[in-house]
Amino acid sequence: MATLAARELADGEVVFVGIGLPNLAANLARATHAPHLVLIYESGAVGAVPERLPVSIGDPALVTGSLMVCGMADVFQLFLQQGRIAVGFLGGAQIDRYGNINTTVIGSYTNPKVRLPGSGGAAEIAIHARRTLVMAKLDRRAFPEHVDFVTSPGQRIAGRTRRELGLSGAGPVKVFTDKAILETDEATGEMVLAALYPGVAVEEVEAGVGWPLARRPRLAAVDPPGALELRVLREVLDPEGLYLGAKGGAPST
Amino acid sequence: MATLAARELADGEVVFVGIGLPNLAANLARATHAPHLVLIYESGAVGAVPERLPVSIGDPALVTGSLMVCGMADVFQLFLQQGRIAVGFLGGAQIDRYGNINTTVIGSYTNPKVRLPGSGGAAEIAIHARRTLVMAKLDRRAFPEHVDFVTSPGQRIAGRTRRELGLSGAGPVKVFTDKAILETDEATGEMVLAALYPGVAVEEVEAGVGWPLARRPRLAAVDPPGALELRVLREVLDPEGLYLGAKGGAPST
Amino acid sequence: MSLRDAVARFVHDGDTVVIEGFTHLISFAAGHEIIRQGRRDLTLARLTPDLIYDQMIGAGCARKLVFSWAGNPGVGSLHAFRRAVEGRGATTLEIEEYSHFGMVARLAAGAARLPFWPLRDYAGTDLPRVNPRIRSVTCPYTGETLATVPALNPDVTIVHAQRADAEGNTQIWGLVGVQREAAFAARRVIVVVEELVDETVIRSDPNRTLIPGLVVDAVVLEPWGAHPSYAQGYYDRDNAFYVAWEEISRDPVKLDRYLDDFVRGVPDRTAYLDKHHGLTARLKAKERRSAGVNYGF
Amino acid sequence: MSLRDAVARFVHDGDTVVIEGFTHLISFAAGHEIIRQGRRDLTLARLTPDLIYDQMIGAGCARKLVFSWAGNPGVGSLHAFRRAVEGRGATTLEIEEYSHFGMVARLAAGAARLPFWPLRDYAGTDLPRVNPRIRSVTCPYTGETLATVPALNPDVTIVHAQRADAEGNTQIWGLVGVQREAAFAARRVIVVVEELVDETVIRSDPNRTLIPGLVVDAVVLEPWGAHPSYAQGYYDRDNAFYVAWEEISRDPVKLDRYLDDFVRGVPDRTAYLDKHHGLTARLKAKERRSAGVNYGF
Repeated sequence: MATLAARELADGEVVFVGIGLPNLAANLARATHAPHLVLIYESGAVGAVPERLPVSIGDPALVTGSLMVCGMADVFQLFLQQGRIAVGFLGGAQIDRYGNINTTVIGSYTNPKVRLPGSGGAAEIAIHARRTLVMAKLDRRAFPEHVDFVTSPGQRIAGRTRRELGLSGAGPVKVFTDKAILETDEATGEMVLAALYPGVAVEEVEAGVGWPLARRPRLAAVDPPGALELRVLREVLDPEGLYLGAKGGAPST
Repeated sequence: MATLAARELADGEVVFVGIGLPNLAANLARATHAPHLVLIYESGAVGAVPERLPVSIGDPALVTGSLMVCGMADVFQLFLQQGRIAVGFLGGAQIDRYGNINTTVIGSYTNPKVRLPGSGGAAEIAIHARRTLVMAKLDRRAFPEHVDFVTSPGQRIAGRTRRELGLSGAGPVKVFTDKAILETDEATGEMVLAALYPGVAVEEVEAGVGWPLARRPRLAAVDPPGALELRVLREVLDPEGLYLGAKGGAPST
Repeated sequence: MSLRDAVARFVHDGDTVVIEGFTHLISFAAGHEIIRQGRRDLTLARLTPDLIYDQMIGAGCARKLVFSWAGNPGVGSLHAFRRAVEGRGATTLEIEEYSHFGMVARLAAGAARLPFWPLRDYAGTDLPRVNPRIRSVTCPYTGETLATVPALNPDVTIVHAQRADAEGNTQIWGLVGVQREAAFAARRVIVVVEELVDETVIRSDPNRTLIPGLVVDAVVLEPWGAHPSYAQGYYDRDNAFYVAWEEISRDPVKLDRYLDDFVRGVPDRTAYLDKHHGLTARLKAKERRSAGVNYGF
Repeated sequence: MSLRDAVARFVHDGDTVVIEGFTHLISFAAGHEIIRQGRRDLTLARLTPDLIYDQMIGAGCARKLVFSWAGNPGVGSLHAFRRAVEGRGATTLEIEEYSHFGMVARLAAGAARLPFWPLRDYAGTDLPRVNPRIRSVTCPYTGETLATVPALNPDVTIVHAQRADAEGNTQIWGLVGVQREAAFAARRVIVVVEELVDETVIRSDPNRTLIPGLVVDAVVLEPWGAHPSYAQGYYDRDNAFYVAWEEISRDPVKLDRYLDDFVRGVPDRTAYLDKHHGLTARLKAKERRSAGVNYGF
């Protein structure tokens, strides 16, 4: 997942990074094909070059040697709201048919089955980042037809398009799971099957989502992680295996 | 004028200072009875201790050794609008019967006789400073019944009170001229004669304003500058006599 | 002033309290003192409640929580918070929820004495449905609709910082979060510092001053006062404790025992630190000193 | 990039141009290059037009001026500006006038991509009467009326700074004015610096970075490029020239001769400086270096 997400990042892009797998993906891209990637963390560190794997988005390693540290009012107003962020990463306990993401509550808000952390900066990322990439483990409970609570808006919200709602970014356009890649279909706003990982059957993916999963006319091929990518991940970025093999790794936002 | 204005400042107060006489007055107070006066300049220097007489409110001497330097958005939002400024100083080309101040234009706005600099931060000082002190040379043209343009609101604006207009500070409450001190009468909002300098006749003052000048039942006595005050002014603050004897000395705001 | 005196004097039952610091510079020392003094019915506001508010909730100090992300960063849940909100706990907790941007904007409005702050946010989310304080305003120029949040003006804000002088002129570097906004928005401000420095140190680098003394009511010296949070240039975050909190907070009995052992059971911060053997050796910051700049003219 | 190339590429006839810097760090070098390249119909926006815009107005570059205080600080008038506004000049000048707070708020809104900014201002003043762009909004919480100003988004902002790296990561100390807001609000940004430094210098003190390279289009090295304005830690303000400007600007012929001698008549900044004998000796800053802080963990 980290490898595929990393490949999505073009050199020089400004990426809003959360901890966990998104941080791995962004730093992997920086260490391989995208040395000029600018990493921004919602804590206010811009152009961070963490010497160690940050445990939180407020890790001191994100500050030491960064290009700029600014207040959070600047992060949200001058960077996100201003439209300076090319790519945002999100995870979530629930992602639905239209890419809406729930990190707030399972069950009802007033009488929750499971109370989740909430939005943090997730709502703003999904609204303002020019495009949002999602990482989550494929699981029928995690991919319902409708999320219990819309924390971060997807492609259709109660039937309305992002344009109708005046949302500036493209929103969640791609979901990297442990079995396949889903993409939003421009016409319907639905999440559709775009690529299968080697050895995965379509049925496994269909079984992992709560709606009749449409698919692209041609499924893209997915190259497994290369030697360099694996070495950087295992030896440089996550030698203790904190996140590799970890499931989902939702960013703290 | 500088001496009397200085005596108005209580130790520990936060004073918004302009250049010219207000700067002299504030620094004189700091050097004599009010060592803990906090001087704030609209340029963003807080707790300034200028080693030389600042020629402008953006003088580098206001930065070196100051307690804090902040952006101008902070100056106007966190200090002035927030109500943290106890005393503001203003000057003006015209000050009228109700303490309204004009630093914008003589004549009509669209077809001016004399185009003045404009508000700068003067409007905000007159609106938000808890009280505003004015310094200007007594002169019939400078003290008309009505100013040509209200740059900074006084006690009555087109008949409306500051309370009716929702202005948070007390506004211009005292005017230090070269002959006398005028104060605003709480009941009428008019500028009235409050104190005469030694050797000045009431008629001289009346001749210097463009309206029938009322006066306080008892005029306050005004002590001339003391030896210490004169020494500090002449030897420490303005050895080259840049401002002493200078007339009016409107702050650049 | 001692932290005990500062809390006794400036933090009252029923107050709206903001102890800010985004991961960095969270004043655990102040939170623990508030627990020790048994404050009740507090409205606790913070972007990320973090372990400190989970402990205060567990200790029964809070009536209400105002927040935008309630988790244990990189670890898991704040279980005292979850028990209260999921109705599994001994006490209930009223919540008022925003996104980070909303909380930042609320403090920015409070700091500027504006009644609201406009932002491009919340369209398409369910937050306004559950929080009626999220409203909207129409732009007088473009006619477009913008979301608004109301100003937040805490009764007291507690800021942990690297250093300040006796008057409270406070300098912070590394992550600054919303510390400045939280201080300017508050009626009362307590600054807790790693180092109390001479005024000349502050005046030698005025651009580093984030909070001026004129808004500060009390300055408290409390080295390591942010532990298990961190202070850039002084000590690292105690990530091991954040991980350990998952298990402690999951069990009300263990949480209570923790509070007895490390909070209620100790008279002050010094005693708390004495119970953490080898803390300094484990977390003391390495040297990465910046060069100075010239302020001359 | 050379200043000539930067201006040729990023400043066009008819643009809205912001050269900011409150007394401190005003890029006279850029203003002079714009005059040399004969730009026309510019909308010039600045809180304080200062001598640089008076010169550009005198040179016929400006169609309109957006401002809040148009004087020669501590000296007197900007006479080219006054002639144009008082109808005594060869050219006319459209004006759009605010107070300082209004101009600051316009740039803050532009930087945050908000269409307006709310402020407690203008009640009781005549400014809204002569400027219909000053409007109001009703608070959705308290019902009170607040003044508003519209966002200002310049086509190009030119910032003078003490130092930046090749990517435009820019550090400023001393008075920062509205430099950051002006840069974030602009479609194009030119940064002119006293020193071009290695990225490692910037990274050694990230809290000093005011403008990130990702918003900067061109970085130009131009030592003494702010003269007669100043650069804290590099050189003092040339107050003598500000005083001299009173007489020069009062007479259109003298102003034109000044432009011929020091602006149009020189190819670049180096030649301009060569014509100011003893400038370095007279204005070079004394040493008042701050100490560094520890960024380690």
